[in-house]
Amino acid sequence: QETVVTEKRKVLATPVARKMAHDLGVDLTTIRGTGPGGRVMKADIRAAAERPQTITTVDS
Amino acid sequence: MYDVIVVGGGPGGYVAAIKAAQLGMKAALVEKDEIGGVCLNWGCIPTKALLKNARVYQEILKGDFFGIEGIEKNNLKINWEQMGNRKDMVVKRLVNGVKGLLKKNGVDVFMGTGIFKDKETIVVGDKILKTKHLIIATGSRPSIPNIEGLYLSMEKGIAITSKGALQLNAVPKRMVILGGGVISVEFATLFNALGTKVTLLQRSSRILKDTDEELALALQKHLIDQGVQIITNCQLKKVEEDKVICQVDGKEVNYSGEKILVSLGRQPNVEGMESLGIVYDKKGIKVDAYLETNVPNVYAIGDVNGKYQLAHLASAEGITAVENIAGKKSSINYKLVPSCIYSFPELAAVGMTEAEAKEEGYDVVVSKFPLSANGKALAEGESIGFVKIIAEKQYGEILGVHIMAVHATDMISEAVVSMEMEGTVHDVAKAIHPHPTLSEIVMEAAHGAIDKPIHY
Amino acid sequence: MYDVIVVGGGPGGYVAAIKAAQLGMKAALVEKDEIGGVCLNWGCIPTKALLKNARVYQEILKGDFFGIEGIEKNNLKINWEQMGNRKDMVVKRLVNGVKGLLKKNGVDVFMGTGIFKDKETIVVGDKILKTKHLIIATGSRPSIPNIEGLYLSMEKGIAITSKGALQLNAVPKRMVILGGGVISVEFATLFNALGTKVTLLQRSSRILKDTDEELALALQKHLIDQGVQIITNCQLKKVEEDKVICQVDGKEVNYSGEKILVSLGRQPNVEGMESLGIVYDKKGIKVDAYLETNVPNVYAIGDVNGKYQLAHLASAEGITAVENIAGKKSSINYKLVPSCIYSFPELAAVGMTEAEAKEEGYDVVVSKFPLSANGKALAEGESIGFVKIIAEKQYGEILGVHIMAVHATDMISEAVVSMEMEGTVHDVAKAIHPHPTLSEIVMEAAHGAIDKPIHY
Ligand SMILES: Cc1cc2nc3c(=O)[nH]c(=O)nc-3n(C[C@H](O)[C@H](O)[C@H](O)COP(=O)(O)OP(=O)(O)OC[C@H]3O[C@@H](n4cnc5c(N)ncnc54)[C@H](O)[C@@H]3O)c2cc1C
Ligand SMILES: Cc1cc2nc3c(=O)[nH]c(=O)nc-3n(C[C@H](O)[C@H](O)[C@H](O)COP(=O)(O)OP(=O)(O)OC[C@H]3O[C@@H](n4cnc5c(N)ncnc54)[C@H](O)[C@@H]3O)c2cc1C
Repeated sequence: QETVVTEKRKVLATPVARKMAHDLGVDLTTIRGTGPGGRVMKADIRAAAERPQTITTVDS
Repeated sequence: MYDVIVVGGGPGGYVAAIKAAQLGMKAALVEKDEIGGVCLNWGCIPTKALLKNARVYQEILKGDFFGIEGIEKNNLKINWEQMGNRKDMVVKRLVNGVKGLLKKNGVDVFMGTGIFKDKETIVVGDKILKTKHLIIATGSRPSIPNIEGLYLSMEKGIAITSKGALQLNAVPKRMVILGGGVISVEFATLFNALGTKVTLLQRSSRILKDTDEELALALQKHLIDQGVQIITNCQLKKVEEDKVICQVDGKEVNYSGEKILVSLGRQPNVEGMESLGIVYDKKGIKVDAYLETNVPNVYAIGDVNGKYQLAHLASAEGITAVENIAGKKSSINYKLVPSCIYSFPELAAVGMTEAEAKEEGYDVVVSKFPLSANGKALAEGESIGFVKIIAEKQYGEILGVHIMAVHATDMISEAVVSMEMEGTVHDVAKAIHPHPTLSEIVMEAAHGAIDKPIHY
Repeated sequence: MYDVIVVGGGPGGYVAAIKAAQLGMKAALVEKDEIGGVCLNWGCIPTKALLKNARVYQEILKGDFFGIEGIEKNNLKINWEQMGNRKDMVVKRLVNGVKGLLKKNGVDVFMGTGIFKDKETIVVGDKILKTKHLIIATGSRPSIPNIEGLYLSMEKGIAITSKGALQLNAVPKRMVILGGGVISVEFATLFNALGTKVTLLQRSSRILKDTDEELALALQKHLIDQGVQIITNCQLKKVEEDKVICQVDGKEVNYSGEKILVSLGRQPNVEGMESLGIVYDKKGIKVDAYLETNVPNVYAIGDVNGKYQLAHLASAEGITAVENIAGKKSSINYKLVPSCIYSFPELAAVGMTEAEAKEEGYDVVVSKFPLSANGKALAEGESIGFVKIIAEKQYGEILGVHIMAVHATDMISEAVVSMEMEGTVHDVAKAIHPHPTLSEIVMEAAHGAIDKPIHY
């Protein structure tokens, strides 16, 4: 069995994106940023909030 | 076969060529006149070199105030030739610098007019160059409107363009400036500071129509205080040698000057591109968000695409076009392009004006802070001006920043970077700005947008 | 009963008092000397006013270069009295401004020494003031080390502190400066520019020990080129009136000056606080992240807490302490405090030096860009200096920015705001910086940290 170690990446996000994510209940860590250096911009949050919710099952 | 040929060696074109080479492309640059284009040779750089001289002259005149005695004001003389020489040396050094960079990066440079055969073929003299991608960066030239007598006056060397103003033999005693845009205001500042009696004729009700009204009016008032005659609502009718005849408030008036500076806008250099089938209009070549024209693999950057006439934008577009050629989908946020006016004091702005923000329907908060309440401004004896921040209410995101201050052009980048990162007034207020600096006014205005500034 | 009493009316204290009043607290300010503290009266502001005079003098001397003829250099005279008057007028105007702000915001001001009875009771003259919260903002004063003969020389008015240097009757012909910190370098710049023969004695191997080594050495070299004598590795032994005896490279040497400026650090004003039971050491009063001392409801801000000696930090701490009194848990990121040196050219920095970043174990990328490749710098005739960006590799997050440039102090705020928002070199490179400005060097260095700058 292989163990996958996901490196805990810090989220680069703009100040407005952070606040908007909070207001819209979007988890910043799930967003791929389109700004410089992969920074999460407010447009990314808006797009994520508009995407239909996908139900993910998590194996324990 | 080149990966990229760039036609036009201004700040759009030469930057594109260097960037292409840096990304590993085989790149050529074609220039018919001088490497560096308008910007380095007859635009941004020579004007700023001359403005610096004028600023030094103004400081010298204020020597007493700063505690320097022994200057006989009556003995002071403008050595225009030396000013010109210094300007030329600066230009030469920068142009040589760019030539060196082109060489170092391995860009092939062809001096001569690029003739557009088809989208893959550029002819320069007897050379036929082939390319996969083409970048048009041919820039702009002054528009000369069809006013009776204007061409004749130009032929006689009385009416001149900005290029002519940079090559005068002497500082004119009187000058009439046609137009109230950025270039007009900078030349009005320059010659007024050097002692010319300047009259600026402006069609609309104020100078600098693209600038936030409050700043434009503040500068207009200041220029008038400094001795510039500004005639607004002025319709040009006719030019008779050194005399400009116009209509103001229904009356015919005339103004004369040793020189008449024609600065009524610029038009794109789009001639000779018919064979490419490129779509353009009066303003310039049409491009999409990726700076590509209607013809695939042909891009247009800088003044020739008619978006703005700004050197830094031309360069940014050059980089962006090349990134797109390299397969990246790169584009420019035109809301975040700063613009500067090197008047005394300077104006600099980025983002929306107050009027624009309201028009776009934002719930807007406007905060202002004056230089007269800033310690550094007083210590420098330069306390004219203010900063104005326009933010939206919900998050405090900054929509526009407008600065009138002695070093405004160096200060605006703080606002550009903040807005690039979708920064809010909270971020700017929280950032500790050093004391004593002019930049503290930006922080104070940010405080004012949230709550209250401390020092006002 | 006050909500807050602030003792000390410098940039820490007066800002705290105004902020408290703005937040609706009943606030009092106690000041024994002059409102505005060291900063406004004998620090930041008067030095910068004088430095501006010196800069104008230097420009006047270069008049020929800028094309202004008719200045007889032999006839030029420094009118030190006028320089002093202008400085005093600037100070007075700012101090009056602060007094007006205190009044407008409803702060009760008590002039007199605040005597600390207990944490709730401050006595000023015959008034006994009661308060719920106390902010100590008593600042700092010069440290006078115990060097043989130094006190005597001070008594004779030969050795002076920075305050004395601001009150001289004339520009000294020769001056010895003890110490190589920020204040020393600014006075060396000032007097050297005004024609004084300056000798700076520095214990360690270079000036400005807290500054990035590369910048400090570049400035040191430049100061020497400008005529300042800098003696490094110099141990002070004794002062005999106007003579400083020291040991350099094992040899005894002496230097003499009409005036000896003692600028060997500053110590906190912590006397008379025994009754409060406050913990402090040689550097200052100990505070936690919220600027509270070991005694609840008693805060210490500014120079007296010994963190840094910077006016803007004192003010920021004042606001922070008041926010904490108001129940917010507010703190300062001390990594984001800019520092400035108003030499010619200026230095300004924020964040880590190259050495610090490496010490902290960061995988570091360092990018530099020189002013000599910047168009505006050449146009202004001010091309000495460079910018240095230190970023970490993974994200490109900016860790430190160090600038040597004529307007560095106005340029550093861009870096502060970027770092406040955890900006990366990608953000700064993408932000379009206006052309031609000095701030383009910051963008170029950011490009260089990612890949390559265009213009180098
Ligand atoms: C007086 C003045 C002051 C200015 N000051 C500023 C300022 O301070 N800041 C600022 O941002 N902007 C300023 N501008 C505007 C700035 O100069 C332009 O925005 C900038 O030069 C545009 O760059 P570009 O590369 O698009 O074109 P240009 O600089 O116009 O360069 C185009 C080049 O293409 C060449 N060319 C054209 N056709 C051909 C062909 N067929 N074959 C070969 N070569 C060809 C031309 O010879 C020219 O060298 C100023 C302009 C003027 C006139
Ligand atoms: C020559 C010089 C140049 C400087 N230049 C700069 C610069 O350019 N930029 C910068 O950031 N910093 C500069 N500084 C440092 C700056 O001045 C200090 O960091 C700043 O003044 C600290 O502010 P503060 O409020 O903590 O204390 P201070 O400004 O020292 O004010 C303390 C006040 O408390 C009063 N006080 C003390 N005890 C009592 C008491 N018991 N009762 C009543 N009142 C009392 C004092 O009279 C004083 O007014 C400079 C300093 C000097 C000496």
